[in-house]
Amino acid sequence: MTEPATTDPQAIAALQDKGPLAPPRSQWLDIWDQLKRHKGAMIGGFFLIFITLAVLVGPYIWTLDPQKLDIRNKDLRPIYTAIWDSTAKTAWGHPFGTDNLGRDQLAQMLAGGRASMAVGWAAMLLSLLIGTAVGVAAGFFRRLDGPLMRLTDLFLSLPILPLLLVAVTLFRQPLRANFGPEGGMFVLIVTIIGITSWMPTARIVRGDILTLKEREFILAARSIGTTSWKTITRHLLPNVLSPIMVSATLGLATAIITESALSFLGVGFPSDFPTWGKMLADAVPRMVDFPERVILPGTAISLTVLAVNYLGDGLRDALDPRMRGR
Amino acid sequence: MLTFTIRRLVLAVPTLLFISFAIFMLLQLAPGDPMAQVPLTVPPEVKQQMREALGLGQPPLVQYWKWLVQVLWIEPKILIDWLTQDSWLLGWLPDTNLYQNELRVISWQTRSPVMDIVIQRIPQTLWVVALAYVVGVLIAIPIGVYSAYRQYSVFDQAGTFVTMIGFSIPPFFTGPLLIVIFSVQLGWLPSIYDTTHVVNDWASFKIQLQQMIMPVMVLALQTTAQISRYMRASMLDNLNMDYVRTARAKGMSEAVVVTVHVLRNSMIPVITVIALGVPSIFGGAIITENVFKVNGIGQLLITALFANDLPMVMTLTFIFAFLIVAFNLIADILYGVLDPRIRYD
Amino acid sequence: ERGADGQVNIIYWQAPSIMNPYLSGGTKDIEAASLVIEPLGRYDPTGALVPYLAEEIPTVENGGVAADLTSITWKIKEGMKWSDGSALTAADVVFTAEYCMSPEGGCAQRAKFDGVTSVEALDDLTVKVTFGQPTPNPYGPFMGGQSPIIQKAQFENCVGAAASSCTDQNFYPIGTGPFVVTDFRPNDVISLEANQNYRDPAKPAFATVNFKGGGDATASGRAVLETGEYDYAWNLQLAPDVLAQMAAAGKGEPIAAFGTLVERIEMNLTNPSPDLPEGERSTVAAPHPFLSEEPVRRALSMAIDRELLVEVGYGQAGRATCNLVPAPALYASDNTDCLTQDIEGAKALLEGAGWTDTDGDGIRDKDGVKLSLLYQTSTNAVRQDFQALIKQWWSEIGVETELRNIDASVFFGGDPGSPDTFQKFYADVEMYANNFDGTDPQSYLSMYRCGNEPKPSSQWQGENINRFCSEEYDALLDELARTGELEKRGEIAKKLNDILTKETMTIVPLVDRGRVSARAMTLGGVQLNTWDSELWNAADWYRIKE
Amino acid sequence: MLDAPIARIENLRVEFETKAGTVVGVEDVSFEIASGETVCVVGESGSGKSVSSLSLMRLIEFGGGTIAGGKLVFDRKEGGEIDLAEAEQSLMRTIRGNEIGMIFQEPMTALNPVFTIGRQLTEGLKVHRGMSASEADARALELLREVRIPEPERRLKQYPHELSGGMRQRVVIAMALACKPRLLIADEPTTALDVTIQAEILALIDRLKRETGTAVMFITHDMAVVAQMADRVVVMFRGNKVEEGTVEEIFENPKHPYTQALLAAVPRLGEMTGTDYPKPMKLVGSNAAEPEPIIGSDETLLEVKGLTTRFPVKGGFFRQTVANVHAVEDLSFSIPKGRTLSLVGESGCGKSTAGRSILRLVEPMKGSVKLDGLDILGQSDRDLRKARADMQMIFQDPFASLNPQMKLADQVSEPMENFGMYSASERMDRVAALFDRVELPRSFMQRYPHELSGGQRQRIAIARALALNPKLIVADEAVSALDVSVQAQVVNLMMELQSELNLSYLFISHDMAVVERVSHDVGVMYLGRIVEIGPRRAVFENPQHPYTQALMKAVPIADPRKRKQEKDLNFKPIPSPIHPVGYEPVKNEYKEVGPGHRVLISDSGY
Ligand SMILES: Nc1ncnc2c1ncn2[C@@H]1O[C@H](COP(=O)(O)OP(=O)(O)OP(=O)(O)O)[C@@H](O)[C@H]1O
Ligand SMILES: Nc1ncnc2c1ncn2[C@@H]1O[C@H](COP(=O)(O)OP(=O)(O)OP(=O)(O)O)[C@@H](O)[C@H]1O
Ligand SMILES: [Mg+2]
Ligand SMILES: [Mg+2]
Ligand code: NI
Repeated sequence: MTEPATTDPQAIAALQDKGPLAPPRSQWLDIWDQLKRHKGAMIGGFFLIFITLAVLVGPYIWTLDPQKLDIRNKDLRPIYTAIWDSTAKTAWGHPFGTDNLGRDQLAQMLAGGRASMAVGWAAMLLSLLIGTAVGVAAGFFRRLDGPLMRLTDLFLSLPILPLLLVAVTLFRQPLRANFGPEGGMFVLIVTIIGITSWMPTARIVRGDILTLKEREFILAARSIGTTSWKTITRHLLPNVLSPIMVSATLGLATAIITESALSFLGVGFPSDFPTWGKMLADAVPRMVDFPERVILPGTAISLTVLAVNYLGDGLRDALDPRMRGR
Repeated sequence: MLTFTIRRLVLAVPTLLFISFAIFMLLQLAPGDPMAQVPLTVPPEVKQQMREALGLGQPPLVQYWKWLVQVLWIEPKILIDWLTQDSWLLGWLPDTNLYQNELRVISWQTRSPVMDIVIQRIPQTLWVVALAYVVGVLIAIPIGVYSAYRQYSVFDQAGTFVTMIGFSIPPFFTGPLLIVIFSVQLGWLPSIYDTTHVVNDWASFKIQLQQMIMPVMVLALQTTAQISRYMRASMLDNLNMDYVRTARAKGMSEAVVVTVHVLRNSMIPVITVIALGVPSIFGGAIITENVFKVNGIGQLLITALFANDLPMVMTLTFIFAFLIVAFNLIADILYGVLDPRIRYD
Repeated sequence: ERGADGQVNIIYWQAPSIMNPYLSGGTKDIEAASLVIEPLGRYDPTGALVPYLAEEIPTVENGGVAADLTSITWKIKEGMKWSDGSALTAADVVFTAEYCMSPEGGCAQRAKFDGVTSVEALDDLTVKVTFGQPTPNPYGPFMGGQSPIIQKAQFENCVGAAASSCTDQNFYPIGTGPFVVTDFRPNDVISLEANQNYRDPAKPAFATVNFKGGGDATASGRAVLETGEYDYAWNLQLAPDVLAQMAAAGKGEPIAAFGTLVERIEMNLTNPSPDLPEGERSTVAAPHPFLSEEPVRRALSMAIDRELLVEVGYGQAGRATCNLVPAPALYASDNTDCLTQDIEGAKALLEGAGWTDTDGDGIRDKDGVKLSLLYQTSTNAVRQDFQALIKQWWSEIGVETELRNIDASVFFGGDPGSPDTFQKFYADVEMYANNFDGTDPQSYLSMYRCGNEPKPSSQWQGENINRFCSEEYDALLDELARTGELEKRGEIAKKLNDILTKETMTIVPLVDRGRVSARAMTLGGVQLNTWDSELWNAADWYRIKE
Repeated sequence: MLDAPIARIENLRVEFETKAGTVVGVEDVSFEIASGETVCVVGESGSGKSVSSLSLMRLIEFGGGTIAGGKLVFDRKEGGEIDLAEAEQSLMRTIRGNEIGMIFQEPMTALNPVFTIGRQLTEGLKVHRGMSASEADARALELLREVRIPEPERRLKQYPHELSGGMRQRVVIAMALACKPRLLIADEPTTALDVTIQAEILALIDRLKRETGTAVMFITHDMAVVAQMADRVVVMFRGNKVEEGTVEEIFENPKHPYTQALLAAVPRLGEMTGTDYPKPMKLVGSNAAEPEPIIGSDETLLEVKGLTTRFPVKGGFFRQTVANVHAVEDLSFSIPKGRTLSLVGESGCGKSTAGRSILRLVEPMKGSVKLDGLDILGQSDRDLRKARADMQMIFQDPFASLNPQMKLADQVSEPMENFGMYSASERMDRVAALFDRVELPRSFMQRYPHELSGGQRQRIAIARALALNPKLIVADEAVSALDVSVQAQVVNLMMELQSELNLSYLFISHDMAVVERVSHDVGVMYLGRIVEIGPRRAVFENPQHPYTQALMKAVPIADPRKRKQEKDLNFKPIPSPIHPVGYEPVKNEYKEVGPGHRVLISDSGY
């Protein structure tokens, strides 16, 4: 054993831990900083905000009633068609043109967006909620695992159409009484889409919970007397956020598309209640003569889905403290 | 592994019974009536008679029991008879005559055994929907692999963009769009699928290809989008593993490192995703089948639904549930086979 | 020459599921079957009766129909052969009646045989149908696509409860028609070939038929009009602009013809309010709070611009009408009052009836009752467009409308458990189309008889959808049943029609809907027929050579 | 220096592009390696050891790094010297695995889990040597024999997960040696292994070097290993080489203050010989007074009797229990207040299970655990939660035992929150006090675990354990994953806390030197049983059980003049602890050989 002769201050420094030097900052600021660096997420986010604002505020600015028929001005083309086709029927009063009954397309886009976004978000949130709850319960409580997974199989095999018809018969009247005709249908559709699309989320979450449960910090949590409920909310859920985010981004897209498929099959919202999916479905037979009628709602759906996807990517990175600051 | 498999198989029986019962009750609750297609000019008494002729008057539990016996007892007997009599596979076995003209599951719409129609639909479904799935997977895997290997490259970004667009555009739009372009404008491809077409030589195969290409592409677009996302994520996980470094340290070329070492590991979770997607082949292509008139199982289900053909809907949903349970099991077994670390017992 | 023109491709966007019209009421099935099995006589495109398997159409004049209208005697043409080569005899005809009249069989065309007491073969080629009471229109059995003759030898073991297990017979019936089924794929495709024993050796011109089903009207229209893959597409219920755009491609042309199908709005004379107890809701026990007032109904009708509806929804395939019975000419009323829209008149009418907008919300009210309607119909693009237009017009006269569309299989399903059937009528007004078989409207008009309304005690079955009840109307109906003379019958029928429409506005007819189908430019011989199967003369179809 | 150098690193600089900007992994490093020589590279975690070695293989590019400067001169067998820093990847591919072999740190993950050992071994042979499948198989077998794997034929067909950690590491070594490389880079090849296996692996590498004359670059942060292996030593510190010299020079006369501090922090087996009580280490540069020995008291805190824990192995059709893993068998010991009992033993002998059973984090099968008179095993679930406030646990892996998504302050205050102690603001005050207590700046309170170094993280874990004022802390390998210097600080901290708060520790470790430092009493475990237990001094200075003796022999000593010889090592593989359901093991019987020093005389399985 050799005792060092001198006590050099540098030696102490050498043994001192080098901690991060940056001053601490609030969590949300951190997340925001990280998010700012993700270009896709920023573009996606801004687009999402834009479209949300547009559908929320737009109808107050563009006050034309989307359901108002103006049969004399039917089949107007969007004004931009005038650029290459001077003979096209256009009107400044209807910048996006009108449909075959003379409904203003811009107003329809705005109103339709409202419905589509609302259905998308609500159904996605509902399915996330169910999926996460089932997944966590199945993964965390061993005894519930078998029954819950069989339940998942059951829901996977449930056909959505009869389910919708059953729900319509059983619940339309009370829902209509409580939420009005459109609101009632909204609740119904959201519920049906929600309860028929939570299964993949549940599966993924369950798998992740099963592996997380083996991690030492869960054991540590138990040793410091954390209750099961707290363990789930504090330790497990934040750590399965990233697969939940992926499910969420896909879920929003699926919900919007499922709603449009329901409209296409003729079981959905009242016919005069526009949604992007319905506009797209209605316009398909006329897509050669009036391509804008499919392009407008089609692009709106696609861009929203893309935006959510990119935003989800960015958020996933930003919410994970390990990725942050890298 | 074997005990695991057998155990799961045995457990699957009550699961399936429960699922079938739940679906049956659901369909019972659903409104609608097989007489909806009958014109309004037919008086109600006649409709009532027709309903009774279909056995609709019986209490639901009796109907369920009858259906259960038919599906689980009578239909298998027919299958065994067919296997031992006509099939080339087991035709050498002594002929069995288990089926004694008991009542089979009869479709209300067509008054013919449901199973016969289902079997009739299988070729279309396999040609188009299953092939689309295969094509989708085959496209998705290289895309996923390459986008992960070159993460954040132009290819990766473009791949994400295109697959997400593909994912977000509903098939009831892409289908007619393709038809307008390729059938109407260009006239290259038929817009209506001919299910009676028989492939027996090169020329007929070409025709088959022509009529398949559009529905297959529309369907594959959806599959590709999802599978390639999974593939990419899984590849990314594995590319950072230590064993990849080991492989490189051994002097393996990049191609070997990626396609042998990483791919095999990344495929494990993706294979189960793929396996779990297979059941949807049989029910998930309703709109595309309708647009191109492929008339596979999906179309069968939707027409049966709209015609309130309960036995048909019930049987198809049951087959669907059966497939889901079966492929769940297959996915688990595949997992065990592909990943030597996992052994069920 | 038989079989010289190769294959004809027909597309029906609703796929046939069976080839036996006695087991399915669906038009698609009846029409597909009409290629194979034939009745004794058919209706031609003008609604006139033409003999097919029969020597001639029996009438009172030629002695075929008994003077007291209680029996009809058919004579089968000599030498008629089934496609298997055996001869068609009176026994087959008698068997056909037996088959359909057997109660357990669930025969979909049972109504055709209503009132028939016996069907007997007088000799090998003569059949006599006897009715229980004088029947002015004895052409129910064995006339038209719904009631073709099936072969006794083939169906002998399929009578009654056994009917549904006879899959082979139901898919591959032996017939006398121009074609024979070679491959039947339910809900998908039917392959047929020329019947070698068809009575006219030169027909059919086509050797094979490819009868495809499934998809939607747009796609089948496209297949004939735009891509030319198919020769004939059935029932193209498409918006006129879409159809016109397709036709512009020049590969084929749409063809239209009119029958008795009328798109109408039915007014609910009873109260459908959900606040009423089940059992009283939408029954005669509870009259409608405002639709029971004639001026309201009339105002609603006046606000509608039927010409515009036609323009938007049907084009050439529709005609604005004010009549429930639009054809044949003998029975069609000349009522055209409703054809011009009169918003102001409607307003004035409401005003006069005391319906004013007291609270300034744009909706008229009286004694606390608002003119607020629930308007339901089945899911269908054109109907939804109509709903939107009509809602707009009604809002202009101060009537608020909530729209609802219900899946057709539920709406027309007749399930007494469902609140959404058209019979239950849990709405204020509903829109659908209906027609009558053949050319005689008697049973059609009888639907609106007092007591024939759907009600809980009848399991919500019944055809008097509006819950209309008028002694005068019922008395006229009885008179019609007694009258055999055509002129007189026409007069009574017109009067009945006017009571329902012009006078009480219980039924608000909108459009006399024609049938639009499409044929390829190269397909000749097509004569669109709305009184019978569209394929009624498929034996005469041929390929037009360039 | 024996020969001309095989590899020469000159002024190497490696940079990483990260989102936060450029990170310098290695700043300026130069040294050389001659054939037949072992050069040990030491330094704390993150000092750039791995980065240097990966640069030499040009694998650094795949991890996102770039060689920003310097030369990597390699002397090829034929063809003379080349600068690897400039070489094409295609050329590198012929060098990697062929002329330079590399052994990686983690035997658990360095092998591809889905391919057989045979396939992974032969792969390189086929590429570099152009061997046919059968030739390659033969060579692979030969290699496995060389690294002394039992039953080599069977191993070829097995998958990595079917081998133990030690065997896996041998496979990795065999892979690195497959093409007879002239330079072998071993990056912490033994860090994750048990002492016994470590000793064998070290002996193996040493023998191979002597027999084949391969140059070895050996990376480690364990000074005892350095003393055992090195010819020359390179000390690295934050991306720079700070000192280089022969092993004797470095150990006996360190020049650079960092090296001095490092050596001072290394606990050495035998340091405590002759003392009865543990004493904190004297660290370089700390101005604290001469450490005082920790006496503790004689009052019993924890009393464990006949503790037995078995894990059921389910199987068969009905998933019934077909066998049991006998993880802990009939354990009895007691810990007085303010004292430390250490459990030592090889991996899998049941140390962790014992610790967890006491806290009832796993349910023991039988036995009794009394903490301050309270029967822990008899408590209902609710009371148990309360009882846990008195006993806390610190886990081995500071990464894994903290929730990556929670702020540190929240993690430390969580136990108090769970028990509803204090108001929110009081809690924060207490957290701050705890941060002071474990010598972490308060500014860390708002950070996340990943922002801290391993040592800091372990301090957080300690702070969390202290939050409830426990009487007993079970420290399961609490310092095993830490750098020596950090380890010394954490150990000292724990001991200070003990003397101040009169804590008792159950200290679980396989590091004999650390155990010697901290314990009052030591229990040696083998296959679920305590084979020898007694006061530390008695057990270390006078081991009685043959297993204890063998274990002591295997421990490397941080002194180059006390190297172990391979022939000293004699280890049998541990038999399986799995027994069929009806199996009843023999009861443990002990012989008292000194005051409180008992040795197992019934069958232990060794
Ligand atoms: N892929 C990378 N990206 C960014 N920085 C890296 C990367 N790899 C290493 N570094 C940085 O380079 C420095 C040296 O790391 P290196 O892995 O060589 O340390 P080490 O001495 O091997 O430590 P240990 O003993 O923990 O293995 C560290 O500061 C590390 O943060
Ligand atoms: N949850 C469990 N289920 C089944 N067997 C287990 C479980 N936990 C531990 N074992 C087994 O019990 C035995 C003792 O394990 P334990 O983790 O206590 O060993 P250890 O001495 O802590 O080893 P190490 O030094 O590697 O941490 C091992 O054979 C292990 O495989
Ligand atoms: Mg390292
Ligand atoms: Mg352990
Ligand atoms: Ni010393």
